[in-house]
Amino acid sequence: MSQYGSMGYTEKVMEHFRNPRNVGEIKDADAVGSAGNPVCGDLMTIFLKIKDKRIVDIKFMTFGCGAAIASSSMATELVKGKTLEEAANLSKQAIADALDGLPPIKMHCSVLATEAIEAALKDYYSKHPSKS
Amino acid sequence: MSQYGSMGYTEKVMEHFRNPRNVGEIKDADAVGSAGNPVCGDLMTIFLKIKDKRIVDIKFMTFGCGAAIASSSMATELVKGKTLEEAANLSKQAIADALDGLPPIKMHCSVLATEAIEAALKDYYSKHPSKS
Amino acid sequence: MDTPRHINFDYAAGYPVDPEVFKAMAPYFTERYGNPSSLYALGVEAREAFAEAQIRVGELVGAESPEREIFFTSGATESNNLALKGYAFRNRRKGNHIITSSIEHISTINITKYLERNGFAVTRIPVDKYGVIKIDALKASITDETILVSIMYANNELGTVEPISEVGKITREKKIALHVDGTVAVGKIPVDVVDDNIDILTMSSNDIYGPKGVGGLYVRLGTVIEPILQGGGQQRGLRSGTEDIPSTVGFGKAAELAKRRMPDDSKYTSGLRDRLVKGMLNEVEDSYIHGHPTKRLPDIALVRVFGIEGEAIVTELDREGIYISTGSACASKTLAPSHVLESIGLNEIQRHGALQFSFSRLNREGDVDKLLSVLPGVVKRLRDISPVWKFKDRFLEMYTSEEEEEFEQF
Amino acid sequence: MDTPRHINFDYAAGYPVDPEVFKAMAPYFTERYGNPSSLYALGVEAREAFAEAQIRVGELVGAESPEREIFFTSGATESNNLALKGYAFRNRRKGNHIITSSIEHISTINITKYLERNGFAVTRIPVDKYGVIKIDALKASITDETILVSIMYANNELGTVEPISEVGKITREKKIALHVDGTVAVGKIPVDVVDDNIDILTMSSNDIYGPKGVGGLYVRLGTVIEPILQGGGQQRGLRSGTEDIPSTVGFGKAAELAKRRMPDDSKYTSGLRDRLVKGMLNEVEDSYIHGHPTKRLPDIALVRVFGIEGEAIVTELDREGIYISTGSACASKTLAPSHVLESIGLNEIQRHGALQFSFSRLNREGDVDKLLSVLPGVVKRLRDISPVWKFKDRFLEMYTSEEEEEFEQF
Ligand SMILES: Cc1ncc(COP(=O)(O)O)c(C=O)c1O
Ligand SMILES: Cc1ncc(COP(=O)(O)O)c(C=O)c1O
Repeated sequence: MSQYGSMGYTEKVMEHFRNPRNVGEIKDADAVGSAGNPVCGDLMTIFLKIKDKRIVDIKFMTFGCGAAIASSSMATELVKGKTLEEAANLSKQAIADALDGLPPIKMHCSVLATEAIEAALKDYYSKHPSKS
Repeated sequence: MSQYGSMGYTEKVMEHFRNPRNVGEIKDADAVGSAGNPVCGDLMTIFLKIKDKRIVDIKFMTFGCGAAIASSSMATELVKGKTLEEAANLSKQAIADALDGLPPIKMHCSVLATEAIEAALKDYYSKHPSKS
Repeated sequence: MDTPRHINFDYAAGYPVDPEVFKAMAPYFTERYGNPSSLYALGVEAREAFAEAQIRVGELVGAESPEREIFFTSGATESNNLALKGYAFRNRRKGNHIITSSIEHISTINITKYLERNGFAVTRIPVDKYGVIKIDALKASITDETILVSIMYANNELGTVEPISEVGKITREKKIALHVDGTVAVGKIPVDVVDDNIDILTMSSNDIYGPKGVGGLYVRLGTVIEPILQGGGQQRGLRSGTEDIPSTVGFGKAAELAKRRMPDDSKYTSGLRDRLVKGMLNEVEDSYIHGHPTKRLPDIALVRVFGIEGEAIVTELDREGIYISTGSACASKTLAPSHVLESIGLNEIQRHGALQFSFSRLNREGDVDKLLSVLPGVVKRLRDISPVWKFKDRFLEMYTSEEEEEFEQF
Repeated sequence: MDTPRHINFDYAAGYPVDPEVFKAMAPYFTERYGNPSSLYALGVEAREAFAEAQIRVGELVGAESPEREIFFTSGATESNNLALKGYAFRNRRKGNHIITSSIEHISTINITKYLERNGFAVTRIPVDKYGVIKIDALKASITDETILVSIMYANNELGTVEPISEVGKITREKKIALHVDGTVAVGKIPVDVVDDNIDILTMSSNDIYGPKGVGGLYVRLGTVIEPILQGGGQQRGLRSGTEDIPSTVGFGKAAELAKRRMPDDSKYTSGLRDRLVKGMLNEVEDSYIHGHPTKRLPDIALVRVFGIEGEAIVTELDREGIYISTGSACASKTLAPSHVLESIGLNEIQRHGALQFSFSRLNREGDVDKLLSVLPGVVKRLRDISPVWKFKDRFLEMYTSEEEEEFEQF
């Protein structure tokens, strides 16, 4: 009937929810960013290792629903190895598309990841003003 | 569940509806009375032969529903052979009771018969003022 | 309490659910009992069943976006309430005038009376002797305040089909919303909301062999109405309350079957109806057929016999296991005579002898023969004791009618 | 589209119809399809079936004149609408003030908001941490204008049973009408409209293994309400629309069964519930049970886990074929968090971890074992990736709660 299975999620969302990539913390991260608000039901924290304006390692932790966790996971995959500029340009639509779609009511979850990346980059540039 | 069968009528009503007693006309009636109004869905006409202040023969014709026809029939049975005074005292409740009851919404049908009898008696007394 | 074998000519009062419909519904009672609001698999199954029913019902009436235009209610009465109150109250700033007809179902009549008590002005346009609304009167009654026209697709007592596509042209041109009560028409004759410019359409499940307790409402995209039940916001906020999936599935299945079977069923029931009407008019003197000769539903006929009262006939036929209905006031709960028969110009004496026949695909040829073998005797017996029949000439002259149409016209 | 085998702890979202109920309904779809308004035998059968259902439903709640006090609607939502709007509008000349609670079902909340938009003043009295309404606040809020108090018999999220008989004493003394939403209580625990001085009672069919799409309303003789649907005047004018006899019969049968089975079912479901709650509190750290320790329904439990979000848990359990529900905003269509959990003092972070369990007679002992074997792992996995759990101390101190009740109190 629709491409969405149980819970209204695609297979891809379920796969990333069940087996999120890049989970955890980077103790000596070059940049850390958070987005969302647990009061609203989601909170994502992202950790970056950066070398030559490129994201060489990335980890995240997310409090939230399946869509929030899967979007977080997918976003880290999409920006891993990318330049900071490329990462800054990641759109919420690109995340949703890479997950084969999100239920309309869950589209806001993909913003969570772009905002967390944005926050991390801001953190990085504030520590390294010369590199921006 | 209730004493009322199909159409909401008792067996007795159905029996009198199916086989009404005293149906017809008395050509040389001593008294004729009508009640009801076909516009309202019922019209009863009653014919009486009267001897010594007693109803010695009675016939009726009725346009109306099952309850109207059965009430008419039962009423004629109840007053046949009775004195004019007894006939005048016949109540709608007595007719309904003799029929083992009428559906509440059909109680007005039993009035039809008492009113027709009343009208016939009036007709009789108006023709024989001395006898009242 | 066993149901005796019976011959039914009063399906309009209630249809049995089609065995295929029942089969489609059954698993949703005991196995697939999910709630469309639930996130997990059982809920997904319910959501899909619901959407499937929307599509089936939408297809029956040509809805372009069934999943957004088809809503389910508890029946035609609620659909009419939602349509009329929902539209009127939501759009009252645009105007306070509503146009309807004098032969609408009692639910529409009582709803529009309610709206009158709540500040709306209602014009009820008259019909001709066939029960067809007077289009000129409708046109003439439109004012700047007119926001809604509500006309039934076909009349449930006469079977007359109304000129909805003409009405739709007018309302579309004047930018007035058009609500149509399609209860007895949808699934019996082709109805297309796009062709006819219908904005809101009431549909009944039971009238197409679906379950009772469920009805439909088509609301064209862009037509805005407000809910009449406050609650959990189901059905996109327009109709709150946990969805009744088994009934909805049944309605959907019934719609699918109706679309497929319409041509054959229509031919079959109209054939039986014509045989019955011809037989009655031939064999019962002073009997008359009403409704429009050609613009009519296949399965409804109103025949009137003079000089006797309808309920007495119903009572007699019941004893023979034959079910019919009557427009006689005596048979109704309120003792009020049919406003439809009054609207086509029948006086009260005439209305008392009105017999309503509604056929279904379950009637057999033999049913008509049986009725025709019984009815003349019943009429004779009741006429023999009827003073109205005895003094027929006097009563008949009280009303000179032109309704003695030739049945051959049909 | 086959239903996979599943373990359901979310029956509150929808119950399967009991096989005996289904068997009782079945003939009314296809054979006994009469309309109670019809005069003939098929109609008599329908009238009797309807009256029988009134009696069965009436008996379940102690109605003294079921045939005059029990009405059937399309469900609890409609019953609540009919009760509240029907009473308020009909009695507005007596006063314009209505008292209700802060933990009513969303339908009651939205109906009372609607009444506020239509000239009524509504007081929503608060509850304590167990979800029990504050009787003193109720007493204090009564004014000369108060015409109606509406309190639910038991809360559908917490399972807490409200002190209705205390409320009934107050309303009776003050001559104020009392409406009670009995949706999740009737048939689960004893409810007696006479003992409790209930004037109007909302009842649900599906919650007692009856069909969906039908609800009940008890209206005490002498309590006058007006209809919310205009129509043909069925059900003594209070609820128009052709009666849905199959569903009504099913509801009647379900009521009969519920009355008989209540003691055993209650013992059974509360046993399972207690096992599940104990297991969870033991095996999942930072988990809490809410609702009143003793004044509670047998079949509902709300357990909350800290640091993770409810929908994620629901999603995980769905994969295992286990169905539960959550009060988390993320799981709702409106993304609005549960007002009930807010009313008992939980902040939004806490509310996000609320898991609702509702049991039925169809649950098996093994269901609880299965859940307990799966849930701790799910919680651990989600906590492992949760920053809220990682920085638990910081988040926990944002809210010091007293809700860590001992489960042994139950
Ligand atoms: C034209 C029309 N509209 C509406 C209705 C109301 O249908 P229900 O009683 O199923 O709600 C009927 C019922 O006979 C009808 O004939
Ligand atoms: C307490 C309460 N009242 C009313 C309702 C509304 O019931 P329905 O959606 O069946 O109309 C519910 C449904 O969950 C409920 O829990």
